[in-house]
Amino acid sequence: MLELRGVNAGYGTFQALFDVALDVKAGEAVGVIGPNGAGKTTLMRVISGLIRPSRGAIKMEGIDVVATPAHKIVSLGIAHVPENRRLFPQLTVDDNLKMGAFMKEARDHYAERLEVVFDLFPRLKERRHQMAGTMSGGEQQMCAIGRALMSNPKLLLLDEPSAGLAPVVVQQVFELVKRIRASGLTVLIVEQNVQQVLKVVDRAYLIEAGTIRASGTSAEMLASDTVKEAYLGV
Amino acid sequence: MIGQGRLAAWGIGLAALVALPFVYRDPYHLHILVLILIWSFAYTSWSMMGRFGLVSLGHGGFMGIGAYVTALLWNHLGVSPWIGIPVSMVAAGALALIVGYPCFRFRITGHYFVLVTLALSGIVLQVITATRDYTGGSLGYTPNRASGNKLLALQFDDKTTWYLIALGVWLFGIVVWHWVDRSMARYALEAISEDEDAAAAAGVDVTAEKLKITLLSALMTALAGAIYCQYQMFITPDTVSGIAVSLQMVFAAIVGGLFVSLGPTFGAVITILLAETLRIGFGTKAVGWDNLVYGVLLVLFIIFLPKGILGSVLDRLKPQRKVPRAHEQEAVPVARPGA
Amino acid sequence: QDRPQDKKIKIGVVFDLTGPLAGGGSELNYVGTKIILDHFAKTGVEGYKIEAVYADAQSKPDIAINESVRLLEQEKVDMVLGFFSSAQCVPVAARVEQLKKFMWMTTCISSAVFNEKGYKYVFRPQASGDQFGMMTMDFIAQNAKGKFGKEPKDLRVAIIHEDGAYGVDVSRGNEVGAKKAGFNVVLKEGYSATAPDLSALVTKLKRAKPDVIFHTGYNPDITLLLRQAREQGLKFGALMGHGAGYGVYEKLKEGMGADATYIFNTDPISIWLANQKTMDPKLPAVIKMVGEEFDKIKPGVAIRSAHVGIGASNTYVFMADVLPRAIKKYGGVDPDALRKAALDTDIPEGGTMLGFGVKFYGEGTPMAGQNERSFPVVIQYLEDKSHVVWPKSQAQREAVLPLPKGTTYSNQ
Amino acid sequence: MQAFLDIFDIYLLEAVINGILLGGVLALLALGLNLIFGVIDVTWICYAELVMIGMYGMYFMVQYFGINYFIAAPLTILLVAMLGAALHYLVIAPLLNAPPINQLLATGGVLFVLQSFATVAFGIDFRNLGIRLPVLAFGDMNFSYARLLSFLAALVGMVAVYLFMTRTFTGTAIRAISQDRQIMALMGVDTKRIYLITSAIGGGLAGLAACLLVLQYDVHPFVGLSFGPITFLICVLGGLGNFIGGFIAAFVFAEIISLGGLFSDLEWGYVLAFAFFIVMMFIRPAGLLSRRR
Amino acid sequence: MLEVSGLVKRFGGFTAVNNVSFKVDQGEILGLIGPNGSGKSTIFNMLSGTLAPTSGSILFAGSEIAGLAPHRIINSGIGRTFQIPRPFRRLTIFENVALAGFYGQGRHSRVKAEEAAERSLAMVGLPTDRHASVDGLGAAGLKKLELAKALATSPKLLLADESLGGLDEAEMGQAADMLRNIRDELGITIIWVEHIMGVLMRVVDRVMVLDHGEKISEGLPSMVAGDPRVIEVYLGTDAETTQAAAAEARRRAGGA
Ligand SMILES: Nc1ncnc2c1ncn2[C@@H]1O[C@H](COP(=O)(O)OP(=O)(O)OP(=O)(O)O)[C@@H](O)[C@H]1O
Ligand SMILES: Nc1ncnc2c1ncn2[C@@H]1O[C@H](COP(=O)(O)OP(=O)(O)OP(=O)(O)O)[C@@H](O)[C@H]1O
Ligand SMILES: [Mg+2]
Ligand SMILES: [Mg+2]
Repeated sequence: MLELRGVNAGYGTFQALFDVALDVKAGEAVGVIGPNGAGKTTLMRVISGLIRPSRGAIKMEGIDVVATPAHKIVSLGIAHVPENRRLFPQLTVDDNLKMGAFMKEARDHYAERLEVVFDLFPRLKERRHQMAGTMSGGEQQMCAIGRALMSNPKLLLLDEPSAGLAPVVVQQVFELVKRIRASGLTVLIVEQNVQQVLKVVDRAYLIEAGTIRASGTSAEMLASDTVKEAYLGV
Repeated sequence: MIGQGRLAAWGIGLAALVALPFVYRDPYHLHILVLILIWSFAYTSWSMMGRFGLVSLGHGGFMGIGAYVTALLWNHLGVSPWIGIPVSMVAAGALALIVGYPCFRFRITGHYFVLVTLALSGIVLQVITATRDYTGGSLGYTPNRASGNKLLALQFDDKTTWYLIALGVWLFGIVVWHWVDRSMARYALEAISEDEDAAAAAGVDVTAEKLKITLLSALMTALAGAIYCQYQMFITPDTVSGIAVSLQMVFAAIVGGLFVSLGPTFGAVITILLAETLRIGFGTKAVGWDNLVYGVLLVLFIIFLPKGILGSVLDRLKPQRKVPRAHEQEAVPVARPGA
Repeated sequence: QDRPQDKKIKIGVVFDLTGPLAGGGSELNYVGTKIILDHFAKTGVEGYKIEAVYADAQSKPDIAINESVRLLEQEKVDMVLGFFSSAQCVPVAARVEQLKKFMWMTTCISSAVFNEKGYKYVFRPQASGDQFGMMTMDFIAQNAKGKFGKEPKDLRVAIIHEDGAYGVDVSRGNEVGAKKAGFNVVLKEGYSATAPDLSALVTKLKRAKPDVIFHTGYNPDITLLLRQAREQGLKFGALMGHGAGYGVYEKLKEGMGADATYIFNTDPISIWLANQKTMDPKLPAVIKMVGEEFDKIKPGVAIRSAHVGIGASNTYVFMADVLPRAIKKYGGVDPDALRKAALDTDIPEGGTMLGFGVKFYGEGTPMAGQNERSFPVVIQYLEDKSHVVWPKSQAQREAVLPLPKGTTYSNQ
Repeated sequence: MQAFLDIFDIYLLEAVINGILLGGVLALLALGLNLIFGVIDVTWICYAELVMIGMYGMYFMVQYFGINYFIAAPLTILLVAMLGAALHYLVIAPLLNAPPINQLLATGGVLFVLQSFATVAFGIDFRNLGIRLPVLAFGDMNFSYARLLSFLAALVGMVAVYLFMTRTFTGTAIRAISQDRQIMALMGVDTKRIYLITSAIGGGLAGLAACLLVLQYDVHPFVGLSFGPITFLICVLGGLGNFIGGFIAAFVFAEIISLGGLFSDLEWGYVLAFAFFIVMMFIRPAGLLSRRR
Repeated sequence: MLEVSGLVKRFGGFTAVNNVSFKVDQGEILGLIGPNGSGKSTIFNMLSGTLAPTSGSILFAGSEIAGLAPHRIINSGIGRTFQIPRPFRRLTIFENVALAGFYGQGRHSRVKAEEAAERSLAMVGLPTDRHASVDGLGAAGLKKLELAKALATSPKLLLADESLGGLDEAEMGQAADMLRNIRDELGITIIWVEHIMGVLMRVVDRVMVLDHGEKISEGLPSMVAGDPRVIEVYLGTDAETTQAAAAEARRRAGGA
């Protein structure tokens, strides 16, 4: 479904990704792990078009993502839940969700999608008129994921969805990831919470200093010495 | 720390400035120089707080108070400007505190602060106009010519004297700028301008620090107004108070560069010379074109040299340093006015 | 350093060509002045070439000061001439006097310019503002009984004015005149000419129910006031304007249409209306020339504003009378020669294009530098023409007073 | 005492109603600015100058080319809308990442440019449309149609903009854009387009204001100065981006100016209005309609 | 040293903190946990003066500080970090901390401030170089800077809000050790908000649990970790690992 080849990207003169190659197949859940500043977020941004690769190819279901204008990438079926949620703090929950359904294809199904999201997160329904910025971290994370789901995506990019959340909520988030992928959605997830994430994904990539250092199934990764020593600090 | 070289450069520059009127006596050019120095001082005073994100459009008000209070005291009560100027500064300072305290206490920042201060200078302008029986209204006001002691009246016919006075006042402004720049208060104010809560959590008394710099800035601006009045011997509400004057200060300070000590001075030089040359250049042949060009140049300066002319030039000279942009910060703060 | 063969006088001319005052009449003054200066530049005066340097004061006093200083000190002009706004004349005159340079004001009618200042080098052939104010009051006083059928003490008058030097001065004259005539002053108020809304003032006028409104203003405040007056249904018996904005009939007509008819205006007489019989025989030709030149510059203007003539006539007096005398009798164009020549001026009543004479108050008098023989006239706009109705000596027709029944503002 | 009671006459009522009508004018002016300044958080200090250009547009179309007022009006709105879009494209877009004060200054430069452009192109004369609408009279009180028209236009405009902003996707995007521009693309929003749309609407509203103002005021290059600052204060007093608040604030302001002017010199009305603004900022910083904390 | 009673905070109609009372003893590390939105940060905000309580009393070192201006509270000996780091980007790392040292200690001495800055930076393991820019810091570095700023104010009580969020596991371990060192070496009392139970339980002496703004449990880590209500609203299936961590911590403490 998603295919990255030889992707280089960075900020100004600073290069954050070096020749990254990565595949996500339809229906899969794939994790990306790695230490702070490794370039995980940059990877997500490159896929969703927030920053443009300086070199390399990105294809979504055969369509060239690099050639697609940033705001059209959502229409390809890619939804990105950014790091730190990035809600519109002074819009209500409702309006944030509405923004998620901005693109033409999604507007027609706005009401249905809202149902789906409220089913998934009843808390959002309770707080639908609250300003998103005044909600607690967990509530905001729900809202951010809900917003992404509003566009009825095929591929969901999650950047550290569990950061700063209470343990039960973290479990819920991972439960959710499971449910989301059970519903046929493909998921690419960046996490610091390695133990947990490896429980929900099929495969994972280890990224360090902007390059893919290792990849494999969850079991392989858990067993891998590279992962243990470079990342788990064990 | 000022290095040896910088110190020497300052010394030579200053000596040259002091010597200037004794070798170069063209009165019109001296007149323009005096104006540049007085306005430079006013702009520097503004930038004192402007550089910390406290964008005030109320300084027209402070300047107006400095000028009018001094002149009114002299004309109506015969109080010498030597006393009148401090009194006018105190008046401007008091006004700054009266408006500033609630502003800072209730966390009025950003656009809100800009507009509250804009209203303030609007008020000063309208009050001067409305009390026309005393202030001459929009007609303007002339301090009475001294019949006796010129020094006591702070009135001099000699341009050189005025040049030296203006130079001294300007230098005083630059020294104060440096003094603030090197003080701990600068850290506090920089911190406040970025994040008031975090600054308070570091122990900074946000309200007090902001008040102090506002007070200082207002006092100096009032002084600039009074000096301007004494030099021109004529003031109107529009030239020393009101929104237009405030905007003029903001313009010049930013065009020159807010974050370097000579930036506002540079701004004054550029804007005044530009306006003069354009006006004289176009003359009466192409009426209105001077302001057209002036406006276009301002827009271009701000778009292409956002740190001000001097600021940008100095930046080029210095080694590159990564400039953080607010929007790159990951956290999106919830900006609730007064929350 | 001037060698004798290229003797010349350099004149700095300052008017407002941009900003609010430009449209208020300053630009028209400039046009009139320039026509005369260009005229003399062709021939020169007594062997002196005439060179004029023009500057735009942009309707701002500080720019007027700057430009005057620049002209005198940088361009080295021998004198400055012109100036429309009293707010500029007050500070500039002080500067010029301080520099001991010569200044000839064509307009700037506020008496504040001279009052007790004891200037030596500053002269103004123009009538002063309080004279304007007293003139209109006098006119109404003489007609109160006849036209309004009221005793002066029963006549309700309102005095409103823009609060610049000009309006304040005229209104002061109004007040003195009203007191003298014994009128009942029901409202006196100033306002800023740039006020965006005057409906509160109109309401106050409605409450005061004046028979006659004495108004001094520029533009657009006049049209704004009168439009809001119409919209709010203000009624009165007569409207007395005092120069400036009221002198530009084109604008009144554009803003008010037919309602501009019957308005009175006090100004120096328009040079095209002045009684040519008493004038110097050379003048009618000059008046004609100014008219032709003006039509070239501004084609298609129905009533040539008095402002043009003010600039032209007052400049002409200097060029044709003062300057030749300075050169011949006092040997040059330095400030002292010009000053002595100016003090010698003695043009009898009716001797200028504006119908008045010229003789300056001498040193030691409170209004030193002011022309003691100048006076304005009251005109009325009728059928798109202006007609002098006062003083009797200049009157061309009987005034229509009060406003006829059925007109918009009529209180009949 | 009697003098005091004399104040409460029909003229006071007239002043009150005139205040309401002036409020209509101010509300109309504030409407577009509230969209630009209040919602997308972009400072157009030259907003009133756009209105001025629109007034000239009306003047020339109606007086010079003899176009019917009702045909000229939509053309003017279109013209100023395009001007707004151009302003965004040329001046604001390069400064979107700069501190807001730079936007203020750059548009301040544009203010100079527009003023002197008008001086150069149209001259310094005061121009008047010469359309004299009838007057509505109730006994001793009179009201102008021109002002009633502004009032209605402001009301209709306010409701329309409010509905647009809250009910449509584009409206929601406009409200979102100032809060986090970077991630708008993730929502499938083309930020450039939203900015252009908003600027055009803001400009169009300025054009609408111009069409109605030109019925009441002479146009000259400096006409913007009489309205600019007060319009900004109204937006803030009503609460930035709060259209209903802005509408009400315009009336509050207008009443203060109108009544203040009735009791004393006109300037005191403004002094009062400004002072009221400052005090309200302390009491209710988030706008008149905000709930107390 | 800290005694909070009946603390309430309402935002409009919503009660974020409802009648919470607790005590903290000198030299203790108190863990403050609870679901998202349960009011932990809000309590911190009230303790540090960033928000004024709607009602209730906060006695710190014997004097009432509820509702005081934040700088007065900081000066009286409370330091805090923010959940999301809030560095001053226009200042260098050193200046960030020196600022806190200057104003935070209430004595306003530049020399003392710079000493404090060096000490604090060394303590958290950041460079004491005076020209290093904040921009060079990653997520972990920013958390450390938060801590250094708080330490430079010479607090007696430190409020640490989610010092671990966004750190990888190795860094979390270091951070936890650091907090313990701060208490052990400087004798600073700490209240610590954290969601990563495995780390928190190893360090704290006592835990307080909030839910919907109310205190639902308080006590020793092992006890709280076994509280069914806490498990229900907060720990979920993490309860076992949490209990294990708590038990392990107790064993180590007992052994020491
Ligand atoms: N906006 C930016 N401008 C410049 N450099 C950046 C920017 N964002 C990230 N970087 C740099 O790019 C590199 C990779 O950052 P990225 O955010 O992708 O890391 P990450 O793996 O997501 O880390 P974390 O786990 O902390 O979120 C880092 O060195 C970071 O400093
Ligand atoms: N300024 C505010 N206005 C309205 N509600 C607020 C405000 N600040 C916080 N809240 C609400 O108060 C509740 C408590 O928030 P708080 O930030 O204290 O939670 P927390 O326990 O720190 O959560 P987390 O673990 O996610 O950081 C939340 O529901 C939040 O929405
Ligand atoms: Mg990341
Ligand atoms: Mg929190």
